[in-house]
Amino acid sequence: MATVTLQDFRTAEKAWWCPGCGDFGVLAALQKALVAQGVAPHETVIVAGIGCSGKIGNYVNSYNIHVVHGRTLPAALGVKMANRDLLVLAVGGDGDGYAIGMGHFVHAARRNINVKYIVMDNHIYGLTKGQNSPTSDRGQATKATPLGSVEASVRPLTLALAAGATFVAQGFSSYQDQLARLIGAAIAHKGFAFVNVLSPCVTYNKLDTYDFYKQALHDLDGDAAYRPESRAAAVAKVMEKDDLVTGLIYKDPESVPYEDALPGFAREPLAGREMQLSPEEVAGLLAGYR
Amino acid sequence: MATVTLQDFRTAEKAWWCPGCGDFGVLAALQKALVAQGVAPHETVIVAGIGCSGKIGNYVNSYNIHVVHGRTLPAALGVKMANRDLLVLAVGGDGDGYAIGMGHFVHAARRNINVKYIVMDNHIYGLTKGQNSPTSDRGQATKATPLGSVEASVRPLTLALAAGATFVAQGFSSYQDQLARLIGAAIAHKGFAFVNVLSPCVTYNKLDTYDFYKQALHDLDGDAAYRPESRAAAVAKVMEKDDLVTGLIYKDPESVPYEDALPGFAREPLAGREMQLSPEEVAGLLAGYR
Amino acid sequence: MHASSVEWRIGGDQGEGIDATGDVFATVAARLGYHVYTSKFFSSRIKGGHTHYTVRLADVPVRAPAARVDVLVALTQETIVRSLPELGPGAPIIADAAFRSEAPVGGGRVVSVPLTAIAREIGTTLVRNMVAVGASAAVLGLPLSEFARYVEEKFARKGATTVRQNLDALERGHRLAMGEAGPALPPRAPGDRVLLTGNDAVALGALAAGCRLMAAYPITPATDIMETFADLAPKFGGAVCQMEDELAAITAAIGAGYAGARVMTATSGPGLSLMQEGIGLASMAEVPVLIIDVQRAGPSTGMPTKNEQSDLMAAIFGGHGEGERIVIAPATPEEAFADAQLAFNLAERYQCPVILLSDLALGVFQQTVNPGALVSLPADRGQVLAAPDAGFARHHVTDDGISPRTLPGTPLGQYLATGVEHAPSGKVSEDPANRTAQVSKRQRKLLPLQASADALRLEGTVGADIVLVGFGSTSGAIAEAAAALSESVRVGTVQVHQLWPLPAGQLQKALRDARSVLVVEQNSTGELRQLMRVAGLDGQRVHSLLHSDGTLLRPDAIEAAAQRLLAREAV
Amino acid sequence: MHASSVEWRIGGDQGEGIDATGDVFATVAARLGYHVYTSKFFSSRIKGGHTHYTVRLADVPVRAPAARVDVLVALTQETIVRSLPELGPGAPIIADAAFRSEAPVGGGRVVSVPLTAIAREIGTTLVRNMVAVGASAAVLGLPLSEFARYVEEKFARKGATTVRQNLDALERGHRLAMGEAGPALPPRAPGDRVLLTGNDAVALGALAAGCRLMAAYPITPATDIMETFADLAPKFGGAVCQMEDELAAITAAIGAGYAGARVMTATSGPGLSLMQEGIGLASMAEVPVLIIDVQRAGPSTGMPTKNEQSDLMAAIFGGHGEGERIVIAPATPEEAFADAQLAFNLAERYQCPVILLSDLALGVFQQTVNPGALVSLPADRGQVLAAPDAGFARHHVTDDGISPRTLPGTPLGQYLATGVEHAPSGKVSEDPANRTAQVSKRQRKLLPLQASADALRLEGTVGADIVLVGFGSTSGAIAEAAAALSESVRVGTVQVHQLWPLPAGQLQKALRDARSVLVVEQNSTGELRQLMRVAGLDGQRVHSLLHSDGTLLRPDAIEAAAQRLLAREAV
Ligand SMILES: Cc1ncc(C[n+]2csc(CCOP(=O)(O)OP(=O)(O)O)c2C)c(N)n1
Ligand SMILES: Cc1ncc(C[n+]2csc(CCOP(=O)(O)OP(=O)(O)O)c2C)c(N)n1
Ligand code: SF4
Ligand code: SF4
Ligand SMILES: [Mg+2]
Ligand SMILES: [Mg+2]
Repeated sequence: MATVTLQDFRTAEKAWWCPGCGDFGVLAALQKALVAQGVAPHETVIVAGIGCSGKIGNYVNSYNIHVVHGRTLPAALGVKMANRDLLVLAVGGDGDGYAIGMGHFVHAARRNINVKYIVMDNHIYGLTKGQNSPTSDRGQATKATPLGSVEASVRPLTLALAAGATFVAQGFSSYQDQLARLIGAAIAHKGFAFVNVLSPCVTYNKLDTYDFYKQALHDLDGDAAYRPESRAAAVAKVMEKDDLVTGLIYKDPESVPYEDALPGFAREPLAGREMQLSPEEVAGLLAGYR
Repeated sequence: MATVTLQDFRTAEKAWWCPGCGDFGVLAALQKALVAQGVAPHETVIVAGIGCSGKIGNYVNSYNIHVVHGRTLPAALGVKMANRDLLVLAVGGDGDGYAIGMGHFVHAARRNINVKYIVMDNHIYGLTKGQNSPTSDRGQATKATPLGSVEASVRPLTLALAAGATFVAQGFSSYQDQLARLIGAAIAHKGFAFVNVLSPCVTYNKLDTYDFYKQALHDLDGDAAYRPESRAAAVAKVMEKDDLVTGLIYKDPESVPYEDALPGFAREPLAGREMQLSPEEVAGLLAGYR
Repeated sequence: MHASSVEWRIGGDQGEGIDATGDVFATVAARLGYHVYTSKFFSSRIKGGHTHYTVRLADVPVRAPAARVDVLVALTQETIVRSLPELGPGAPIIADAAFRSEAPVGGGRVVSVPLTAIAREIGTTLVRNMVAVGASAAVLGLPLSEFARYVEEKFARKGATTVRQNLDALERGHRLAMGEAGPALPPRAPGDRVLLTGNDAVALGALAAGCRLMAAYPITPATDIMETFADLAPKFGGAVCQMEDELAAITAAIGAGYAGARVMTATSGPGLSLMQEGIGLASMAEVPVLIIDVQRAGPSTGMPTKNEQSDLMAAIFGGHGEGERIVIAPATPEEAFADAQLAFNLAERYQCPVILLSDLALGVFQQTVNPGALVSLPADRGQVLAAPDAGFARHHVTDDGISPRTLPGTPLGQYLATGVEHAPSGKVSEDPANRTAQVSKRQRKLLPLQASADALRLEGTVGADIVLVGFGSTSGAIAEAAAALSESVRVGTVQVHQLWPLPAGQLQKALRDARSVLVVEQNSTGELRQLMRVAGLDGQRVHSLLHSDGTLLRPDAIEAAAQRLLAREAV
Repeated sequence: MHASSVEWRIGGDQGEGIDATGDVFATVAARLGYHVYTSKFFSSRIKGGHTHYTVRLADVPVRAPAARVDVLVALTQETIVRSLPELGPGAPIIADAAFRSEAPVGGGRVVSVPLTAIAREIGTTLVRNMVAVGASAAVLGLPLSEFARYVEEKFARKGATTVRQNLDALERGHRLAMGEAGPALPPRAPGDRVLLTGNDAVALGALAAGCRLMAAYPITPATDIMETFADLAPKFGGAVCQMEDELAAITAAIGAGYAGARVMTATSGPGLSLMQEGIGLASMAEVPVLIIDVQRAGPSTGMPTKNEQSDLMAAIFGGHGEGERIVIAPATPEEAFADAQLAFNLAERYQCPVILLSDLALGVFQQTVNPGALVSLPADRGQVLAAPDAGFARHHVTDDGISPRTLPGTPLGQYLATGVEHAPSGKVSEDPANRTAQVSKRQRKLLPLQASADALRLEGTVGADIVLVGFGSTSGAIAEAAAALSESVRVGTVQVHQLWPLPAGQLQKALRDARSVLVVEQNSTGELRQLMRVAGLDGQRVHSLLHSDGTLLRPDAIEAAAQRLLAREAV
């Protein structure tokens, strides 16, 4: 098809996020990255979770499946296994990905299926109106923890690295160019690529604000001393910086995606093919049962 | 009560594991640790998962609850919240804890409830007869992966550290004294304490054998250069050693357990108390609804 | 209309303070002595999108929305368009001048008040809605003084300026709308009523019952229970554990129930589905635990902000295998308060999971409640042994099927609780005779519930021409429809309060005489009707009225359906 | 006995090769031309603990265990004790000499063979069981040559020594037992039968249907499906994704179904409970997906190695809200092979989840199958648009409720699939009229299934004195009981193959004439009976035979229950 433009990835619907919500920036950067990578809307599938963040699929003119809370990653695996020619993106919130979806996150990372995972991390449950999320700060008062949360926060970058992810990056909703670049690099990666995006919730989270991030974030892309090539160094760096970094944190250049590594698995899409066995093939299989 | 002895913690039932199973060693070490810590059988609750490993509760004369697959940790949290005077141990297999139970594992670690978690890690699904588990080696052929597994293995120690666990140790079923000591230290720890135990499955796992471990394991307790006091150093060490270590890996001396940190939460057990509100108390609460 | 009632509504965009304004109006109406029923229209989004808040004032208890809106405050044009079909003839529409020209307003009549302009004059657009409240008071002939008192009380902590601005807004709105004709209600003696949602009532009832622990995961429309409990429980030494998902929530609750605490979890449909495996564990291991399911429109994510009663089958039959469960459904906040307590009693007496089946309408809409009607039940903690004897067997096969239990911490009471089939001792057993004995023991436990005194709530069923049957919040609309119908026919009502075990015999008896029966449900497959069939209740004279489009079922719709049915039968 | 059949059993401890030995015996019996039905007794443990493997040989198809064991090979004393109640009078018990002295052996008679000693002489105790097989062949008068041929074929890759040792064992066992009287079966012409379990048949059927992807999590008794598929699928470009849990398994399957692949997952009760939320998503988003539930005894972990049919209600009603599902239950491996294909056709035609309800007995016990009976069904891939036009709306409201879909990758076919209620376009919608239209569209889709040609499998129902109704593996025992009963009464049978939508009209018609109806189920609450009641089928003449102690329901028990019922009715 002809070159795609931003317009090709837009839908008629107006995004319903609160004015100022960080998710607008994620949407914009995602659309830019898709255009920059030259993928076609009909060959893109977005698997979205439940949350304010999960609405993002409604605003991208691609194939979309909006699954149940917490299950974007297994659904994305299914889509990719069915049709490996598609670009498959899983997107969702921090509650979706790191609370109810935590198990899938760790396993997707180690499985290394060629799926891109973008988390819109606002450190809060937006859609259910402001309860604490796994990434909320310790001490943060929310509707469910009026006297302050007492749990240590989940550190998504550290966890992803510990789980074996082959591509780990973090962006900030306001840093559009970097974010679009990181999502583009994730798309280009051969394997599971994880981009955590700090995306402020202006309505329910008064701690993790734009201003806070602008002050606190350390940019690894701009840090000449840092090279995103060693898992050990990456873990040490994100732990040192308390996850407050942006940029490409780690990329395994040797990554072989799950669907390529699976012995015997077809190199063509399963979807759209008729693969009924012939009577002879069935008879052949039955030989093993005599 | 009088001093407890090993006998107090035994049941009439004979353990049904296959001869040579690593789980016998875990059972023995656990019983020794309980005796060494001087806890009473009726004040001990074992929450066991589903698997060969999960049978362990049947052989310890304590209160036992054998829950559904993967849910030992939330159940243990419930027991502890209901009665904080009890010693609460969660025990289960690697499939139970790191596949279906992965989300709970990460969250229990960051929540830091005063529960002890012992995983009998045989790198295989024993009870269902030999499918690969999250800790199976890449390339390992199992019944579900006849041509070899293609997924990176879960590294429980690294993950626990990344998740924020305040006590992380690894034992080996054959190293009884060390294992009993580690479990004892876990019991003494104020907060969530995680002990991964390498416990060979002699029937379905021909790779991770006693001989292999005896050769491969590096003992951190005996390593004068190692001090289990820094999370960063601990992560670096276990990554360097590919998780093939034994001993105490990390302990946070400042750990405050969840149940102590929760604002307003009672210092006495909830269980066994009558706490109905008086009509006056109800009336007082209703004042907020006028 | 059998009762003198007025329905007021304010509509606009989400995030514009519609909820807060509705609360002011409802609270003052309650203080003025009216019975109040509120309902809301809202969406799964945070800001923007249409919302409205409806307050019905009446001189008798009302538990349902009215057939018509009598006064509408419209902050957006969309409000008028959306409420058109419900507007009564000549109903005043209080709106900014801008709306005057925009047709159609249907049967309504715009009372133009420059809400925004006045608010700007006062110095903050935040008081715009308060101008509308003042105007509403004028149109409805409600004393402004009570609104003023409310503002002085509740806004005091926001500072004198805020109080003054709001008072100003009230007055100016009132002044401008004075003389506008509107429906009037007879004045009432100020009453001691509180405004409660079913969710409030459940949280309060649980606290009253001695519950100090809740393990849950947020989900609309159940989240308030958790939030209310998180607010109140720490004052009494309790806590909410916000878990990572519903699987963790139910299992944590089971752990606590096993250890002897009164514990609950609350969720809505998707969470109930996730809890099915855990609930089965509680059935098998005989652990008391309370699950609140505040139903919303399904299946799947469905319509999270819309009412439905479609989890009935899943609550009863949703688990694999055949585990014992008790399911009760309150219809009002008073019942919700009592049922939270009853549920703990049932769970501990029968050592099994109890599902308290609420619904969005009951759960999140405020209603007036007479505090005297919030009854405290004595606690039944079930059979717990403090000093078990040597022969203690946890699942001892008793005549009534109930086996005394020990709590962890009790000397010599150690046993294994398990989801695997077990011998009386608790040890795993696959022996066929034992299996039969344990299955029938567990089933036998619940037999007495067939005779529960409050399984059904009957009204006028004897010799009725028609009996209306329903459960949960629908019962309010049914009662009102029955009252209206009773002017022309003999009408009875049955609220099925204990849905499972379904009291088949009692139901059979209650419906025996009825010439026709109409089962009224807010779902699309007639789940209660199906249950009644399982219990052997059916036949030609039983009919269904189903409603599942996401709107609330109104009394007039039930009345009309009953009239149609009666007319058909008369032929 | 209506059919000439013999039941052989070998029992011992788990881990002693009982399974492998049973397989040898069953395979050779099949090669000899007999119809074979096997069944196993085993526990949730790996080594140790009693197990036995039973092989029934017959000259007509048999689908159930016999009333009596005719020949028992006992490797442990426990084997004799446990099998006592089933031993036929004078039945030979082939056992090591050690057992001779130990009483009681009930009606049996010990044929003492020094199994262990001979094996030791041969040089390896591994061939002990083969000595017993040789002895069994002698007792039953089966030609040893066929056993020898089997050993030569299957053990060849283990080397010549192994082959020789096993042949030796066979011969020596045979020699020692020659002359011992035993039940004899008429010789048969060697047949071309294969030995299949239902699990094998499902895996093969899925492959035959073009399914190349399975996402699953191991669980007894469904794991074999996954293992078989993992073995075979890669040969055809397919794969198994072993997921981290059942939540992941169902959602991965939904993702693949959405993307256009034929995909399945397989589980047992606990996994079905965990999948309920996901299944609801497939209903709402109209995604084709196949879930195999191989039932085991519940609730909760229950008895994982014991048969039961107790997930019927959960399969149909287990999800919150009201999502469309199709549930079919095969009774034999042949049906399982066909149903795996049918299930994909139904899922893709009706765009909804299909649950193939199997059970442990069908799933894991081998039976002989005529390869010619493994029928290939033409694939129905449903309505898929390769070139959608500009007005494409995924959930277009059509007359038959089926809306053509596009697959990702199709230009201009982009749409949003969601578990939220949606407009025809797929976009989220809360509009009441749209809600009603979409709900009724989805419900309407399945109406034609009321008339499915193979929803019921009827035999002799017209003018029957008694009709036996059942589903799944129980149908085999029912058929045999019916054959026995038919000697004295007119007996009909109904196998409910399509459990949901329940073909109420067809069932009504099939049962119309019956003087009495006996619904036979392996569960404790009569789930099929309850379903029949929901469908309006009940009344005095319908009775239940329930069996849920973990053992297999045998034909003689059904026959006896039917006789009792007939006797009672005759009064
Ligand atoms: C099984 C289930 N549990 C709970 C919910 C309710 N729920 C909807 S969104 C959400 C969390 C939202 O937080 P997050 O994922 O961080 O997304 P955000 O809204 O912040 O973008 C929850 C708990 C649900 N839909 N399904
Ligand atoms: C929900 C659910 N899914 C699957 C199973 C089946 N199952 C039983 S044990 C087990 C895994 C056993 O592996 P592991 O936890 O490592 O324990 P092990 O037997 O190796 O000690 C599985 C998958 C189950 N019981 N419940
Ligand atoms: S509530 Fe927060 S996350 Fe949700 S749309 Fe508003 S700002 Fe964004
Ligand atoms: S199968 Fe493995 S894990 Fe299970 S009891 Fe045997 S040796 Fe132990
Ligand atoms: Mg969030
Ligand atoms: Mg294991």
